[in-house]
Amino acid sequence: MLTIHDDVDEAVSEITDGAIVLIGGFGKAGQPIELIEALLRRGSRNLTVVSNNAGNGTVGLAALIGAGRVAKIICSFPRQSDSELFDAKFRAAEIELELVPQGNLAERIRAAGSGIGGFFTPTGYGTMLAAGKETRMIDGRGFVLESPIRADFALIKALKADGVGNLVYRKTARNFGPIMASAAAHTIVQVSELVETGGLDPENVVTPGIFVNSVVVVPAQITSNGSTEVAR
Amino acid sequence: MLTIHDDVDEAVSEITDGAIVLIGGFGKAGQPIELIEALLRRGSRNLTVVSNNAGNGTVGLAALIGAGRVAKIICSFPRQSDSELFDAKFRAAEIELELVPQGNLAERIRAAGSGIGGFFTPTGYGTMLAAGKETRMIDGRGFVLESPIRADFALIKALKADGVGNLVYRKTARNFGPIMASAAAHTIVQVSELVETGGLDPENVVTPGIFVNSVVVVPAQITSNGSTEVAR
Amino acid sequence: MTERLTRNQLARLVAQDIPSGAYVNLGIGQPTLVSDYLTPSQNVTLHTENGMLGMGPAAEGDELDEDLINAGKIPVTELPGASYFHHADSFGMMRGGHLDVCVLGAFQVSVAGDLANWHTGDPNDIPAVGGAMDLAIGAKDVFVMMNLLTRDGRSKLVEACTYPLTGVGCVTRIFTDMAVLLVTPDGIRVRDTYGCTFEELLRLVDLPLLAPERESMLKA
Amino acid sequence: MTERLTRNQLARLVAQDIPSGAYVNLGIGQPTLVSDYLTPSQNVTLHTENGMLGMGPAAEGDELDEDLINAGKIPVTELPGASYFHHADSFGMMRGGHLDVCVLGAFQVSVAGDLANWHTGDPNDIPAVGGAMDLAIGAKDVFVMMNLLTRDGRSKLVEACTYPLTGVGCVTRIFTDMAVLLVTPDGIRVRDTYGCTFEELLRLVDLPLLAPERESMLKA
Repeated sequence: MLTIHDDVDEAVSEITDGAIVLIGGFGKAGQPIELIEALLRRGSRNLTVVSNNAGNGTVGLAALIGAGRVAKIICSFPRQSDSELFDAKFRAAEIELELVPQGNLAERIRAAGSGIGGFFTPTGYGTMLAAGKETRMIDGRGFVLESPIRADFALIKALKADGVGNLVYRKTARNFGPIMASAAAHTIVQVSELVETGGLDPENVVTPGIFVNSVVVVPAQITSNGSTEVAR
Repeated sequence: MLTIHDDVDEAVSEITDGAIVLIGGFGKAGQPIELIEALLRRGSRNLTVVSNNAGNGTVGLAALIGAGRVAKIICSFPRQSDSELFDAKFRAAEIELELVPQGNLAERIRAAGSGIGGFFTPTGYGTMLAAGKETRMIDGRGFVLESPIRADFALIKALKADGVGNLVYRKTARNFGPIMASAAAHTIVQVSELVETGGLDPENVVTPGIFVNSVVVVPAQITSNGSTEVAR
Repeated sequence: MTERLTRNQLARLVAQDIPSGAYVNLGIGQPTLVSDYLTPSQNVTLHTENGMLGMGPAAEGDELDEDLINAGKIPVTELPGASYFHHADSFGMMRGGHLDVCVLGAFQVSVAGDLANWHTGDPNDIPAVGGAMDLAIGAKDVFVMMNLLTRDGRSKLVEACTYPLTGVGCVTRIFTDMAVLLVTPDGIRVRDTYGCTFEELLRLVDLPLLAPERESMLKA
Repeated sequence: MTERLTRNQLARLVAQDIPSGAYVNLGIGQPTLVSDYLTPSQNVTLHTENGMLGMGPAAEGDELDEDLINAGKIPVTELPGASYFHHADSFGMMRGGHLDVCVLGAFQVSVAGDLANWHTGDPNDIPAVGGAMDLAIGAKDVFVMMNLLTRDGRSKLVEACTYPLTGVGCVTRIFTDMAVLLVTPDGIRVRDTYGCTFEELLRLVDLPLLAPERESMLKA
């Protein structure tokens, strides 16, 4: 059953200390900044966060990490030009890092959402990121056994939702949204626009509403150059 | 590189004896009848066919089976009210049947398309369809190891293609099309309409052209009741 | 004493047990009757394995469309809020535990909740499994709808299935013409009986069953 | 005798080796230069790991859109025939072997085609792998673009990588400022040299290399 929330703080109000939280986005594209900052205001601690990156600048995921709320992060690419808040926590050994090749990260999330107990992937075979993992030769090629990443919550960003939680995304901001929506017990989505049920073409729905528990509207603004920017 | 063929016979002209062929469709919806009948005319023998069903009535896949061209079929639901051509071959032991639960069939095809070497599925655990397969308890639940199904060719049906082979489908005729397109060395698609490149919204493309090798137009006719029917 | 349930009364009883807002798969055959008894206020969304959520009633007249069918290959309709997806996504949705309820027919159900509904085991039968095994292990609740007894009077609720299994320990609730039964960690508990007493039911099935926790009521 | 290649000459040389109609991923950093030298008649389609085929040139001015970026998080544009898809599908596309070519930078490549390009192994470095390991094992052809020598003159083509591996036996062709090298079942074959002779190259890398099958030519 879908709940449509009035504001982002209400949307994240069930996230408790110690929760495992999937956070969408690739860099800033698709990162649900307002939901993450609501989670920061809520004050939940000791979180395990699964996200491709470890935050940019001082907003969103970077701010959550900077505030010491994230005990562990599972990601593929924490080091960026503007990841200084993560860098500091990592060098101080105040955050645990599980580094996962990006495709394995995506497939592990997809496996959780689709009930797969584990899968053999060629990615990472023979590297230090497969150290200690079960391996197997299949048709003469090396594979590594990887396990699903299930979560308590997912925080993602989409372009539009309808009244039953069907979602469409925008360009490369789609990235991890659809698979994360499927892999969490409770999926919370910030959208730029809520449309009436029947307002999305059933052929074009990317995430069916069955994967969505909470929707909150965070209106986007059209910037002078025609691109969208979410209102703060 | 995409080839756009003038007719269905040219489109299937590379399918040789002994080929493994994925054939789309769930019942009649999405079944590429005209491509299958072109394959029948071509005369390729000793085929292994992977398809959800084993043909309906006397057309398409049923006709191919009836003509004795299919040595083995991998499917989930061969027995239907109008599957008499398969039934006769099966009872005469003239066709080999590998029966696979439908979701495992879909996931095995998807695994082939996405480079997964094998996966643990809960479906079929403890049943005769898992006999002889590797099993494993994961978090207290039984799983069966299933392997990818790769193919030489896929024959599928879509609604529209553009000039680079991007595809959109129609309603529940989508079914196995997208995953089969990804799992074959050579994917051949019959479409109702070919549109110019740029004529499909990039947000709504279901099968990216990278998975498509050959397209042939088989125009659909609008029947009196408003549904579509493909011209014979 | 109440009467045994008709197929339609049974379907209504199943429909009443489906929670509000649930995502439900009704398989093929008899369980699809349940959709006739779902009320608009229940706000149930129907899933069909061949790639659709938001399936509407069977298509009639001008609605017939060969590209819009259900798992039984019967033409259906599309409701507002529907969505289409491919087969791997559709079965991922099942296997991933996203459906709240599925309703299946059965040849046999064991006291441990094992289900046999796809194959009689007769070597002359052409086997066909379809999505039965995926549904059996996928939904959060697996409801079975069946007559309690075979035509020759044997119980389809059994100590251990003799037909080939569809799934192990997967059934959560059993709706029959003579009783509704709950699969619990302590064993099978009778919730209601129809056309028989609890004691008569025990003799018919010849299995230890837990007594109803409340008085039997005819709800259908 | 020819000159060593500049970065742009090297990018042009890589571009010339990409087959007509290919689907190509150019990763991040130096390899993205290759796109400047692809000709329209090559009809190459660019893939970016963050969920897009049909990526166009970097966005400028009014084209800037924070929802349309490449793997290096640089704003890009969309060409006719583009498509978007989610991350599992994007990496399935790589892992499933659907890309014809990817071009990657490297710290080291071994004579067996092992690649090291993600981590120096320095314990003070924050490790970050991104999609490097997926690309290394996914594309049909993995081209490496790098200087042949480190700043202190050591060969980056090595007997065995000392840096942590990205992928095992995955590299098929190595484009450097001093030579283009082909990874073959028989060993590394020199195709062309630039600014050095084959014999000088042998001394620089101190590895057994197979001689060019034809006269060295400056193509760039």
